Amino acid sequence: MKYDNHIKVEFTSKSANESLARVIASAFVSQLDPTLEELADIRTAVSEAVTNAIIHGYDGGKGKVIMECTLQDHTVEIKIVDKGNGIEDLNLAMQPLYTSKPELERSGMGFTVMQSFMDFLEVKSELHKGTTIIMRKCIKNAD
Amino acid sequence: MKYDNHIKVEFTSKSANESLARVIASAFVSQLDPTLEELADIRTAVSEAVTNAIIHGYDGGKGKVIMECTLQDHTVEIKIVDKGNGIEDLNLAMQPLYTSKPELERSGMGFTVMQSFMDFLEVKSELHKGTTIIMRKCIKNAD
Amino acid sequence: MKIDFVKKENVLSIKIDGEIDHHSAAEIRTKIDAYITGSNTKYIVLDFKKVGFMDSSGIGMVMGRYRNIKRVGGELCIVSVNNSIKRILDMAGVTGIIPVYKNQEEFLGVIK
Amino acid sequence: MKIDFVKKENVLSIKIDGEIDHHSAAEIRTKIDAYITGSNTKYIVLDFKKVGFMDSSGIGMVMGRYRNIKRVGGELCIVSVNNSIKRILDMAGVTGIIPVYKNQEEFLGVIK
Ligand SMILES: Nc1ncnc2c1ncn2[C@@H]1O[C@H](COP(=O)(O)OP(=O)(O)O)[C@@H](O)[C@H]1O
Ligand SMILES: Nc1ncnc2c1ncn2[C@@H]1O[C@H](COP(=O)(O)OP(=O)(O)O)[C@@H](O)[C@H]1O
Repeated sequence: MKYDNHIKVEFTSKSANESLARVIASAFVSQLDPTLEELADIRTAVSEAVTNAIIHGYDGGKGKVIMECTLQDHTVEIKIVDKGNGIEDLNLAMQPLYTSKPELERSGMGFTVMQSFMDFLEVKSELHKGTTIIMRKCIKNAD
Repeated sequence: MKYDNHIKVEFTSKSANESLARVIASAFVSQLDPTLEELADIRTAVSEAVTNAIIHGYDGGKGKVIMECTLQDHTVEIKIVDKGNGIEDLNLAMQPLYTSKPELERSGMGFTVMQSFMDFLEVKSELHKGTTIIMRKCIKNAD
Repeated sequence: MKIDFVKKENVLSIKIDGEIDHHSAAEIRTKIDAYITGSNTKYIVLDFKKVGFMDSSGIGMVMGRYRNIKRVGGELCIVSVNNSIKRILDMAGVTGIIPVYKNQEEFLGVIK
Repeated sequence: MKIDFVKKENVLSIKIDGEIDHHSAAEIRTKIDAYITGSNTKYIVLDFKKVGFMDSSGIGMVMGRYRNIKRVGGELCIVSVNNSIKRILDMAGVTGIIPVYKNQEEFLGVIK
């Protein structure tokens, strides 16, 4: 079945909304009848990206996080945007176990999780302007 | 507890998104620890307003529906907007059992349900411009 | 959304499992009408035991099936509705027209 | 999110019930650290049986508790993790450092 759908969500940067973002992405993707594992992968990747926007993008302070989900045929694309701090050195940031906030008990595994749970990951970032994460995953079940 | 939160959702006008809108409103309001009945009331009112945007606002065709949820203290405000047909005679439209689409087995009870399940309902509409529904409900549990 | 049809003689029990909104009502309507066409159904029992949610789109779906079966001299009733759905049916005056029974057994006792 | 503490002699079982993300990890960390401070806890068993979701925020929470108890000569292990959480722990190398047991019983058998 050809199936197109799109949702754009803008929410307050507060940690209680991490679970909200997971619920929304999960309900959106469910339309494609994913496996439980595919759904868990997507929920986890979304959680990583939204958490990063809140704690790194806005340092836990005020701001807006935007999540856009697009279904096209068998693929879901999820874009997560903040207009916060941005990332100075993307290569360093994306290294497994690198974190700029060890004092918050961050593990530095967020990008690694996104990368291995999704089929595609693109990170665009500009210092003091913000960060955009684009992830895609093909839902095999969908037909 | 003083608790402020806000989410704005924009989605494709298609009937599969009626349940998505309910899930989102419900997850958002859950942060206030509502009773099951309050939650059911809100889910139903959201379902009515979103369905109307899809079938009356856009006649089942293409368009964007916007849902905004705001929590402030103990009250949730939900705004549902379409940029579709608009309503010519609002008094008539809001009468119980009036429907302009009996051929689709509509019951004409949508506005009546919104009114009786929420504490506040405001409808703004302009012909050929679209319709905005604003509903509020006080969550008694919240503290 | 799932629908189970159980037919015994001229009594058709329809068990709806899922949420009834405008999206699913269309599917439910189509499936029920297709099942009944050409069958000897006289009594329709709409079983709401597994319906966790219904908005006003459900009213139209129920009343539409009621009108169709009445037209051919049949009857329709509703069983096992929860409180929040009952409220919507009451509000629209449906429960003044269509009989509501606690469950299948109560209904079968009545038609016997 | 709910946390249950069960202490038997110097073994503290911590049953987490809910989702572990950055939001809840903060609360879990605070509660665990408060419970342990001043107690004679030697072994910590983190029971993940009722954890349906965990993202990388959970790694930091687990490793933080591991480091604290090691510092005072204690031990920490994890029991009853599901596959998807196990994958995240593996990815970060946590399972190379912290022992993972199938369930409470298996762990108790080992320390006996
Ligand atoms: N949205 C963002 N805005 C600013 N910096 C970010 C953002 N996302 C990630 N970073 C930077 O990249 C680093 C690595 O991110 P990640 O792999 O998710 O690990 P962690 O969140 O555990 O620190 C972060 O510590 C932070 O410095
Ligand atoms: N968003 C909307 N855009 C255009 N017309 C609307 C909209 N919402 C409601 N209406 C009009 O108001 C009427 C009554 O709405 P409602 O009480 O929800 O009943 P129903 O949806 O069953 O027709 C509709 O039949 C329609 O003509």
